[in-house]
Amino acid sequence: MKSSVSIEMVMLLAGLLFALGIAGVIIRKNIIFMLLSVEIMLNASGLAFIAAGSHWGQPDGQVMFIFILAMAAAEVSIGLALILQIYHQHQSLDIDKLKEMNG
Amino acid sequence: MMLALLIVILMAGGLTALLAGKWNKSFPRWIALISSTAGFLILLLFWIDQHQVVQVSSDQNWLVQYQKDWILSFGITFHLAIDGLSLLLLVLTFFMGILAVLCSWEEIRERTGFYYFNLLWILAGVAGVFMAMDLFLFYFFWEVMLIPMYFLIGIWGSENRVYAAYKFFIFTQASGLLMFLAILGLYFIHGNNTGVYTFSYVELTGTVIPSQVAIWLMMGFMVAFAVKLPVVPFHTWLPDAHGEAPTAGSLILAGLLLKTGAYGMLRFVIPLFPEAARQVAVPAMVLGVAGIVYGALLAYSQTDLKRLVAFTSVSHMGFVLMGIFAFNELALQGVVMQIVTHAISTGALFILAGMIKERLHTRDMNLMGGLWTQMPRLGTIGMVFAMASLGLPGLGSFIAEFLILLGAFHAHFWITVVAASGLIFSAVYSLRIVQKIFLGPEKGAGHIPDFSRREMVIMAALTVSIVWLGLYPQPVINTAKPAVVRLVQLLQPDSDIKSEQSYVR
Amino acid sequence: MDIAFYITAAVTVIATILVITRHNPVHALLYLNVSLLSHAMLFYLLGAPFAALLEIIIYAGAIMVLFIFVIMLLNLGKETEEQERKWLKMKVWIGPSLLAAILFAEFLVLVLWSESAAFGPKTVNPREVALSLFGVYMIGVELAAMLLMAAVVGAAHIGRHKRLVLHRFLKEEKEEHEEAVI
Amino acid sequence: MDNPLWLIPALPLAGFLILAFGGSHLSKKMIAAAGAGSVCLSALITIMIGTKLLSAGPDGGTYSQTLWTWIDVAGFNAKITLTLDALSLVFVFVITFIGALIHIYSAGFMEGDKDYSRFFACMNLFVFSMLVLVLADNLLLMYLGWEGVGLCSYLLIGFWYENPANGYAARKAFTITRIGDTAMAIGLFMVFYQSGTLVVADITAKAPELWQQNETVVTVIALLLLAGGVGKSAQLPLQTWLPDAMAGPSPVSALIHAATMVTAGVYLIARMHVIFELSVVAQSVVAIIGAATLLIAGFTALTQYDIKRVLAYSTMSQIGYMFLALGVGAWTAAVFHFMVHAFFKALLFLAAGAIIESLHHEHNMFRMGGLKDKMPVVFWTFLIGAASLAAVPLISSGFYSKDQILWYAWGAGGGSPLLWAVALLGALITAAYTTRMMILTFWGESKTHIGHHPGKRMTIPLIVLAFFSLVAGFIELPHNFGHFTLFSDLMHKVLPETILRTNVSSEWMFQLLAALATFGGIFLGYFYYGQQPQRIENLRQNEMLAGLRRFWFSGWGFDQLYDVILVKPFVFITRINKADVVDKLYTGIVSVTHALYRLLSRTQSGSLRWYIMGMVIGAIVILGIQMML
Repeated sequence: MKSSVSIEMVMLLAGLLFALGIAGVIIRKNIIFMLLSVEIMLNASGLAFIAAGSHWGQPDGQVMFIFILAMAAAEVSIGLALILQIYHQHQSLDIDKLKEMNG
Repeated sequence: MMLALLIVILMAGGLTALLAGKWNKSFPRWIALISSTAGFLILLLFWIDQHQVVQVSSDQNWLVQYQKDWILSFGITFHLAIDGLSLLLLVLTFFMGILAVLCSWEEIRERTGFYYFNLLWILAGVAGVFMAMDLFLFYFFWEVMLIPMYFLIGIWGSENRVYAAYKFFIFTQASGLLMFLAILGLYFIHGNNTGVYTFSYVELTGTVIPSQVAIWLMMGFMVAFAVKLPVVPFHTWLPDAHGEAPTAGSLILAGLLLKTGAYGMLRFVIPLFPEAARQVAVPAMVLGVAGIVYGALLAYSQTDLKRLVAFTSVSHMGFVLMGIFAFNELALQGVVMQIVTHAISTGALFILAGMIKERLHTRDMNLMGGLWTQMPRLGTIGMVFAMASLGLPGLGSFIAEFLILLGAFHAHFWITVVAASGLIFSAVYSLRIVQKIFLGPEKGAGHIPDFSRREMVIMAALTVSIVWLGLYPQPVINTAKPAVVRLVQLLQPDSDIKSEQSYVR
Repeated sequence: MDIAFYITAAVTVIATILVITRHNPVHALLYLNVSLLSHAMLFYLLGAPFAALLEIIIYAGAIMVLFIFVIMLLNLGKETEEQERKWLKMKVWIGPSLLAAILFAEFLVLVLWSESAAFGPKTVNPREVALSLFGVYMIGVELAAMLLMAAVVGAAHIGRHKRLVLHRFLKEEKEEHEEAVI
Repeated sequence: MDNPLWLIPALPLAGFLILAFGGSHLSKKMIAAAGAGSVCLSALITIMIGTKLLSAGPDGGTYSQTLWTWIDVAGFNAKITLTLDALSLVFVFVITFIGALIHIYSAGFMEGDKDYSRFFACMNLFVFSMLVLVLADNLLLMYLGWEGVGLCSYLLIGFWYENPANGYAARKAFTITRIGDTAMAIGLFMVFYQSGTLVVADITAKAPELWQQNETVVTVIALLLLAGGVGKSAQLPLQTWLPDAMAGPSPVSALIHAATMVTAGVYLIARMHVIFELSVVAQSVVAIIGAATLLIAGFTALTQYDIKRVLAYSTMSQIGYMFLALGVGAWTAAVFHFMVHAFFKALLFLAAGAIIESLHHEHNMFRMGGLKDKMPVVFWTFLIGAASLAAVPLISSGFYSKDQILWYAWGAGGGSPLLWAVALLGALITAAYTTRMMILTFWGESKTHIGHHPGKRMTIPLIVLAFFSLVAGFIELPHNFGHFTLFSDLMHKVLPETILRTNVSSEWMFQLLAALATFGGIFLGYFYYGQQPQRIENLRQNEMLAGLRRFWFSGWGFDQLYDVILVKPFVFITRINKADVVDKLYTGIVSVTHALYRLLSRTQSGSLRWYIMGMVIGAIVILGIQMML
């Protein structure tokens, strides 16, 4: 079951996924897609933690992943509630139209 | 115990007024009047009772003190004490307090509970500043008087009140923080020197500080007091705050808050840093003179009555600064007199401005004129206090300015000559006030009522005090004497008082 | 076993790319699910079976369901697809994609140029994780509990169906605007 | 309080207090009674005490009474102490006696004014302050009176306050005298630090030991005190306020701006004569100022239209004589001229006031005329006053006092022929403008209708003053006829005797020349105005003379000069700095902060994509830096 992939490769994968997540957040105008992309980024960082944890043989990596998971759950529930509310109030999910908090 | 009681009376009065204001609009003012009068009577009785002690006890530092532990781990105690100087200022505080309540009697109609709460808490803060013998406690009271004042200007002021309130707050707060830094610096230096970390004034007085550091620490204190006093480049908050504040606010600003600056210099700057103070004496005197002349020039050009009076304060406070740094008994006695008389004379002018505003609904002097015809009483009183402001002999201000100039003359000839020109400028602007408001052809149409009975009481009290101080200032001078003599001894440790007294060649 | 890793990695990347490019939200969601499952596979390969399980149960299971609920609630169907097609134009995505590419390039350089260490992934079993979680990281667990609590309350509050409510600053502005119109 | 000395100032003070606080509730009769009565009582007490002092006075010839300690700080000790010696007695007598007469006159003069009680309150306050000035035993108390009279002068010049011009004149008077007062205050500081006291008697006693003759310090002190005197007494260069001060009611001009306050400078210098004697420079400055003022004021008086302004300039000129006398060391002569001048100048002003009031407030002499027969009482009393002013020999008191000064201007220790020549020219001009004034006012044809005639309350003081103007001179007669020296004997208790340079026997020569000057002046006035008015018209046609006349008319351009070099720049500076340039510093800080805020708030676009973009770029930059390292 042991893989002998170098840590660099795993980290690169995490980096690639993270970059894809960022790209998703920036290029999409629909808030739901942005939220999905954020999930991708969270997962990417989780992946990095787990890789590091297994590299050192320490449980801390997984512990961090669990925290990320808890945070993601919280974030998604609030985020989705907000999306619902935004949709009710503005009848749109276009992030470019929601610019009321400009300075 | 009496000292703590004074503060408790005011603070409790303030809270009661706040609560009572919820269900009746006129309760708070009665509560405020009663509590300030009570404090005034206590102090007056004390003064009369201690009359002998006050004048004789030059060996004993404090007339009465009160000490209680507060935050022991930082060496902070609740230590109040007064000597003659503080006693005078306390009497003044409560006197001004009563007048402030009386002159807001009709003026303030909204949120009276909160108004009198603020008023009484300012008084409590000022009284605390005059009594605190612990630097931390001092700083605490210093802040206590700022915040209610901010509300007083910001809520009950006139059109431009928010700007004025912010300006006042930022100036005083920023300078206050510098002072707090200096206090902490002193605290740690003393702690390092002796191993005892304490904020106690008595302990800190003897701290040995390297002269380079002492200058900086003193500057921290000086800036706070200079902004309060105000000394010339830091004076610009004053006209705005005075101009926009309600009458009682201006009265307390001019009568008490400015005096805390002078008191701070006398009580803290000189005793804590005598060496450093001596080094900056000449520049400080020059700043004082700059204040005298610059304030007077600005006063002359103002058209807003309250701003004008505010600039006259700048001019008069220049005398105070000059007198403090002249470092001799004559000038310091003059400073004490100036503190007292300026509170009365400028306070009276502000009250007059408030009364005129109540009647004409303007502070613009171009819209006034010929008020004497309809209001001869107001005109007469206005004349008296314009004369006090220009230093007419027979009124208290003259004694103050004369003693300061006389003392400063001993310290520095040319500075005093320039300062004396302030007498001419003060005549110019004071007469302009009288001319613009009371004399000339009548401008306002319609009937304007002269003083009411309440207003007569306020003005009579002020007039009697200023004339009394002008003709028989000895009680004040004697009361302040032990404190002043100690200051002089501190500055000239090698020469005893006797030789200081004789100026004969 | 390298080959398994590389295949899973490829699946993950492709699924992720599809997530961010699909027009239909449901399709995107399904690809995300695939991506998450392959993540779980990766975790397993890296010696973290417990994390892999959690990934499947909580992420792919619970959280995705939430998304589906919302998409259903908002009734996003064909129109959304059209809308997305309209929104997702070349000039919109090209710049950000470049930025992301640069970022990745930097990762690449940094990772590849750093001194590589021998990698022998070790399996960390749930027991160790639990001991660590409820030992050293106790405070973290408590904080996470509070966070979740707050999230539940917050979501319940925010998600309540309310009238159009504006912040008071915005409201004043709006009123002024209306007055100006009148 | 066994000595009633304190009552002399206390009575007018009581009058002031009654009128100031209860004035609005009293009837006009009661106001007049309180106002005039208090001063009359005070005059009676003065005569009583004065007689006692002269007949059976104490050894030093001085009554002294300490009321209370005013200030006592660190060796500086000022008491409220009243002192009456021969010098102050003369002043107190003049103040209370003439003051009482003027108060009685005012009761009639101000009858129609709505502010009757305010007028008397101010007048009483003035009398009080003036009495404090002359009775003060120390310089600080004297300064109190000194400023007090300035205040009352201000209040009374601006008495009719509805007219802004009066207010301006009042402020001008106060401000200009304040300049002198400030210099004087600095002088007091110097005196105190030099001698350790401000008590006049102590200074007098110590002075010869403290200072050497002509020491710089003493010269400076003397000059500073002189500046105070110059301001109060309207001498060069602080003289410009006095003509404008004529805006006040005539009794005010008579009491304050002729008889008493303006001579305070003379009193001060006479009081501090010890200091002036120690400095030759200071004393010659006094003499030169006096001489210059008497000449300039005299020429100006020649060209004025307004009868009160003529009198104002003549007052300046006469005080110039007093300063000249003080400057040459003829102390007694100065005080003697002060007393005589007080009588006749008060008389002239009161009479002028009566004329002005009768002619519906007409001030211009060229619109008067022909009053000789219509107002006989006024005419005869005015004539007596004018004769004294012109110093008509033998019969008028002015002759005896002025002749003495003329003689001392040459003959006394500090005198010189030049000073004498100036004084003689001044006498000629004085006679000329006096004649001009008389002729224009009383002769010729009537030009303005007379409204009403002055009542008894106004005429009786005129007659009394006229009587004194005639006889006051006889208490001091020259050496060559009579040699009656009652006044100087009295004065010599306080003031030193005048030291003479030249032989006494030549005095008659000077008297003859003085008499000639007077008659010459009278002839000149008669020649141009009385005999043939055409002659003055011819003179006016001449371009150069017209220019000269304008120059004289404006008071030798001093007003314009001060306006350009002092008033305008001051007003300009204050105007441009109204908003306080220092405040710009702080508003500058505020605007910099505000500009930065504007700049940064641009970045808060509200667009989420923009923010994320920012974060990404930030990440790129940080990683980039990492790569560089």
